[in-house]
Amino acid sequence: MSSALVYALTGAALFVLGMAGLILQPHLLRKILAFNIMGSGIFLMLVGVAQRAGTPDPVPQAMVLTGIVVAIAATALALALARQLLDMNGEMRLPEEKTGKDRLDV
Amino acid sequence: MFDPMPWLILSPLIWATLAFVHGPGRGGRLAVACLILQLSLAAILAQQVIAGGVRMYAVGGWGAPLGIDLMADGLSTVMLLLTQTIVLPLAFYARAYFVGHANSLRYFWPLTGYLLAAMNALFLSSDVFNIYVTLELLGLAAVGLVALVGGAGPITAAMRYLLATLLGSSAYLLGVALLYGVYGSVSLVALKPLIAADAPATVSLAAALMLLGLMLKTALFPFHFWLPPAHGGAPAPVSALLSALVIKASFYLILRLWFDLFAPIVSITAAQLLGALGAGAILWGSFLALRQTHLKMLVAYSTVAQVGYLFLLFPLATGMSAEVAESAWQGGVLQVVAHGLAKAAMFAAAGAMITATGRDEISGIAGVATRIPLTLFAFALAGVTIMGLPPSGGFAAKWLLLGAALASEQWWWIVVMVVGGLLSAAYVFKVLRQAFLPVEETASFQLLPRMLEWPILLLALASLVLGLVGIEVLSLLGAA
Amino acid sequence: MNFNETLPLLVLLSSLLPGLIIFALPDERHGLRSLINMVGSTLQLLLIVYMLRGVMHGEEYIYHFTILPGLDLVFKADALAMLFVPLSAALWFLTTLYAIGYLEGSPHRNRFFGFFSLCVTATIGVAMAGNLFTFFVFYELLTLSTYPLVVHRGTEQAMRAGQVYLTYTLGGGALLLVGIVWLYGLAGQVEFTHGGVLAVLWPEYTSQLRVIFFLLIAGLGVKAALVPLHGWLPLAMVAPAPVSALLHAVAVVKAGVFGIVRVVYDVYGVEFSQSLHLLMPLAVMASVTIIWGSLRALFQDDLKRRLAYSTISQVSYIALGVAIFGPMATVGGVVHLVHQGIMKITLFFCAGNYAETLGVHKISEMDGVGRRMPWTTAAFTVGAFGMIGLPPLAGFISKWYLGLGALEAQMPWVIAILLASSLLNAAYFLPVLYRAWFQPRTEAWPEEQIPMQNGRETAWLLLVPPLATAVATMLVGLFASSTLSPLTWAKMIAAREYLYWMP
Amino acid sequence: MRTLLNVTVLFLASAFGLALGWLILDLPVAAVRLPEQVTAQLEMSGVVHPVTAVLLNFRGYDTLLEIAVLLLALLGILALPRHVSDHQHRPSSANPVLQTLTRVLAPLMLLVAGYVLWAGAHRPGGAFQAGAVLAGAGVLLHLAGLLPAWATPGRTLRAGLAVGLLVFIAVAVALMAQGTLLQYPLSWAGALILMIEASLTLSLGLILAGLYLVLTDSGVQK
Amino acid sequence: MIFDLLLVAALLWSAVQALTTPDLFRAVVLFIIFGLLMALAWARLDAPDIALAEAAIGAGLTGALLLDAVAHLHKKRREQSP
Repeated sequence: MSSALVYALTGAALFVLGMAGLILQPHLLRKILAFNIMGSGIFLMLVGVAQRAGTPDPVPQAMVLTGIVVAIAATALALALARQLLDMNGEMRLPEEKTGKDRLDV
Repeated sequence: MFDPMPWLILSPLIWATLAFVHGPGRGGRLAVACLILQLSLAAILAQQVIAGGVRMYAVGGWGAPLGIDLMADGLSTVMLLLTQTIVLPLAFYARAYFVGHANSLRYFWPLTGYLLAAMNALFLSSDVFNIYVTLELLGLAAVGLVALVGGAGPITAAMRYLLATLLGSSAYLLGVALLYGVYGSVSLVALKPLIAADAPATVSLAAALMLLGLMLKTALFPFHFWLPPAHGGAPAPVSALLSALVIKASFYLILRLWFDLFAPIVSITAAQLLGALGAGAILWGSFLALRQTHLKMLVAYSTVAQVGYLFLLFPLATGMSAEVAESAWQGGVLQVVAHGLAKAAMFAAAGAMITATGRDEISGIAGVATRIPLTLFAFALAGVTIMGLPPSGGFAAKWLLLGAALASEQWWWIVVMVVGGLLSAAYVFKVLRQAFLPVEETASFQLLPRMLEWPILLLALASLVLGLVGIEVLSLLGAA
Repeated sequence: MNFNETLPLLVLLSSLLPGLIIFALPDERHGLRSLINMVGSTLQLLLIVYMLRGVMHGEEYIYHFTILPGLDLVFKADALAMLFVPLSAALWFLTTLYAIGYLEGSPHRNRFFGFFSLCVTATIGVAMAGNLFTFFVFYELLTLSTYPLVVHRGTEQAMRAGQVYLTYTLGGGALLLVGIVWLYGLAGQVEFTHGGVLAVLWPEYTSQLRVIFFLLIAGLGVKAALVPLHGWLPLAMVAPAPVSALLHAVAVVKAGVFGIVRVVYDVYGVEFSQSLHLLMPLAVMASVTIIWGSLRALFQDDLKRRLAYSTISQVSYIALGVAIFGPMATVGGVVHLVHQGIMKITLFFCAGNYAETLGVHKISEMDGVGRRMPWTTAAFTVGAFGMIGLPPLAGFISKWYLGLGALEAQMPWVIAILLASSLLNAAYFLPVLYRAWFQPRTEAWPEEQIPMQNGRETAWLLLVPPLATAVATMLVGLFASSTLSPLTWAKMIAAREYLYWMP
Repeated sequence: MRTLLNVTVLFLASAFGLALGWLILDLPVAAVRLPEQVTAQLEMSGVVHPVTAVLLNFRGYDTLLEIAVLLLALLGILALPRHVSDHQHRPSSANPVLQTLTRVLAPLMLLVAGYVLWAGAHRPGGAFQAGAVLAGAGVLLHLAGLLPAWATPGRTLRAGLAVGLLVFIAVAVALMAQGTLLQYPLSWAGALILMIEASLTLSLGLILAGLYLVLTDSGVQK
Repeated sequence: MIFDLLLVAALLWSAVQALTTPDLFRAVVLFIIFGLLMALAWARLDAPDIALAEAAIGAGLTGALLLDAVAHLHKKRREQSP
């Protein structure tokens, strides 16, 4: 197994972690973190699988560069919305997920 | 020969960016001018496709798989034409609408421009990674538009919408990554001959991921949770754009993938499952629409239900005889077009009624029949399409779908369609009957500008006339 | 496109365009609106007379328009269509006159007359439809355009009636649609043809054809108010009188039963239907409806409700005529299409006159109304006698041929039904007439809105239409054997449907 | 209810992850070999570094749309209904040491950005990285209290935000006059790409810094 | 290879921690660490361009945005609590 494939497997694990976090974590900031981790997982997967033979492939690398920029764009917009919700509702959660499980982080 | 394809993408990009530089609230006039241009471009493209079949355009001159190709076939041209046809009247409508709602105008025009650029680029793209970028452009623009009004409700809706759409595009991107891993290419043209019935299981997984992600973006039951608050809470021109077009973009992509790229590996079981979800959407969405007390929420739930009809296409067209499949395919696409036109008219009309009466509950629109009959008439005409009554476009679509269901002896879809049609009649008339009720003379009522009412009627009439010229749309769709 | 092809379209446009123009008019342009209405309806009558002449001379008026592959809109003026079209056009003309008088001073008249014209357009479309699909298009348009008329008053009762009306008719429409799509799948484009077109599918698809027949009749039976699908009709009489008149005489109910005629004669073919054993159940259903409607009518005190139940009963005569195999019954059924229309509209006009002039809605309030309004009551009497079937009025002709048909088909029980029904007709009409003519008036009228003027009992516009239709009721009976009478026309139709029969 | 959801999602996610991992261990050799094609066409692209060649030439269209995505995100944030603070928001605890440090660092970062941009043509680096460095400088300046947050960008600033995209589009359109969208003539390719990258660097720096500078000042209309 | 495995373990650990640690500030710091580790991983995958971009954008700028959001959150909480 090449080291690229190790990274691809890590990517799969990160994707799963991120997806579970995105769905299950009620706090919006954590959802945003989870989204970024999920994205990183996909990027690792993309490059790792493409380079499984060991040679670098510039095409997926360029795609990942694009993906990183898209991810920060989405993250920034999500944060802006989350901050608005905090200012209006006093909480960074969606109303249906106000379980109040961990009041610590508002 | 002049090629309209790149211009259809560049034009909205340019006017959106210029509108942004120009500042908040600006850009409406430029948008309308460019939209007229885009509509002509789409018409030219349609003529070229009818005359010469599928058109390819190699961006950068490289050609797939190294470069990115644009492709216009019958389906994408129908979608392009539909998009420009809906957006142009909506642009006129929006100009009139935001006169009375100036505080939520802000960057409406640039956001709409990018939204439109994303859709046009999506319809023309034949590269799955490029499509991912257009999906993100589309999603972020749509979320920005939903958030325009501000306030806890719409911002929450926008947030939920953003999370849903990001999850959807992530799943899609993972599918793209797997496809690249298996075949080393992301071009539809290069991938298509490589995918055969004996493709590795990874390809099936990629297909499932991409389709699931897109279903989430299309708000197919049970992934519809994000749609009603987002579409119901946005300003009326935005609701119209989102319900009529944005969800259709991801549905278009599902069609592309299902019938083009993954055709050799899709199974009848999966098709029946999609159909079952569609049936669930029709019944559950209509039921909830019937229970709404707010006008725009009713229309939004109607979208949830109507999306269901689109997915009946899959069990009717997968694994059936060529004739049945073609009829179902044509019916499904006609339903996309008819619902787009009708739902744009319906949301626009709802916005006009709410503007006129100053109330957003259904019970508040009493007396609309006498005060703004033109708008109500447009709403009713659009309702005819939604109910699938003749001679509307919705009826033509239903006719073809029913025919396919009968010919393939899948009677259960017939029951769903008939019951769905009756339920939709129930919720459409729930609004209409209210409009006919007398209202106290004292109720305040705002007169509407003419430019707010006529575009609605135009859209509604288009959805109706579609039923009579359906054959033209089908001939464009079938151009190969 | 030559003139003969455009003619059916022109007929449709002559009522559609006035409707659309009226929608766009401001509500207070009464004069202009009435003018547009009358011009449209006169023009339509002229076009139809021209077409009638043509059809008699063997001209064909067919218009084709393809909207989807294998799906055409077809308008065709064949003999059956040309029985129904003149009836609709003539009664539209009279009803418009009547409605102008009736609605004097009430609000939202634009809306009313706009939808009224749409409703007539739909009826004409139903009449001239050349295939099942076209028929369906206008059948549904009829539903949509009559709904605003039913709920026109905007009262709670009207809204409820509207809801029931929609539930029934849209449900029926859905069944009809499924039946039609199914049939198109089996047989392709089903164009209406004398003698039917489906016999070629025998014997392979026999059971499917039976199910389709059931779907079609169930769908059509809702509008035709066949028991047990009739529940909407008595409620829908909350609509203003001109609407009830048109609804009961030509528009909705007739569209349903006309559809049954088309399905049996021009789609399945009456001989093929008989060989599939489809006619007998239909005959039974029609007979039950005839008796049930008459029985219910007996117990209504509200005059319009009594007339509504009477409609349920009378319309089924047409269905009965269709369901009895044999040319005589066909003549009786088809001719009743016209006769029932003329008679029933007379009765509704008169009921409207009582209500509008004196505020009389109930039969128990009708004592002495004959002295106060002799002309109206005379017209009412002619209509009622016609319904009972007294010779030489219109109703007699229909019942006579139905009876002959029953004998011809060796179904003597039908004679019993006819007799019983006529007795019941008499039982629910004669007391009304007795009260009107012979009971003296002891108290004031409930609400006298139009006082006597120069010996004229009510407004001109309210008086002329019922008198005209009452005279027509007598004329079609008296001159039944003339070449232009509905009876002659019905015989011609029967001759084309039964390939072996000469009148 | 919540627990049930947790368990279900976690179970499904792990099952999916295992399936995914298992499947990618067993992949056939890819039918299309893009790296070879990139190498073969590299000298036609006008740059030497393959990733830059893909990013700005072979798949330059992706990048064009991606810049639009980034600009759109900022636009979406600016379009939110926000209150405009009267006083320009500066961090109050502006540390003099940090300020001095920043005054030295900022020009240096500008220089680094220029180098990274220029280097992109033949080795790792390019507009994105250079833009990120620029943005970093902006954030640092803000943190040092030397740069106010952006309440509402004026027209000049908006023009700066959009210039990268506009130049990119302008080049694309100009190239179309003699053929195809984004088809660089060989002799000009290098220069054109550098021009695009330069304007992109400016815009990317501004946008990325803007994401921070707008957000940090954001609040809701009361 | 051992370095790769260690790096992968660290990546997974920081990701899990960032998602589950109760303290938000800590979570964000862990996320920044995660981003820097990702940059290392990209370098190991012969992708120096991505490594640069990840360090600058993924860890740097995203981190800054998130930290600023957490600061904003704390400020709000202080405003709310008295």
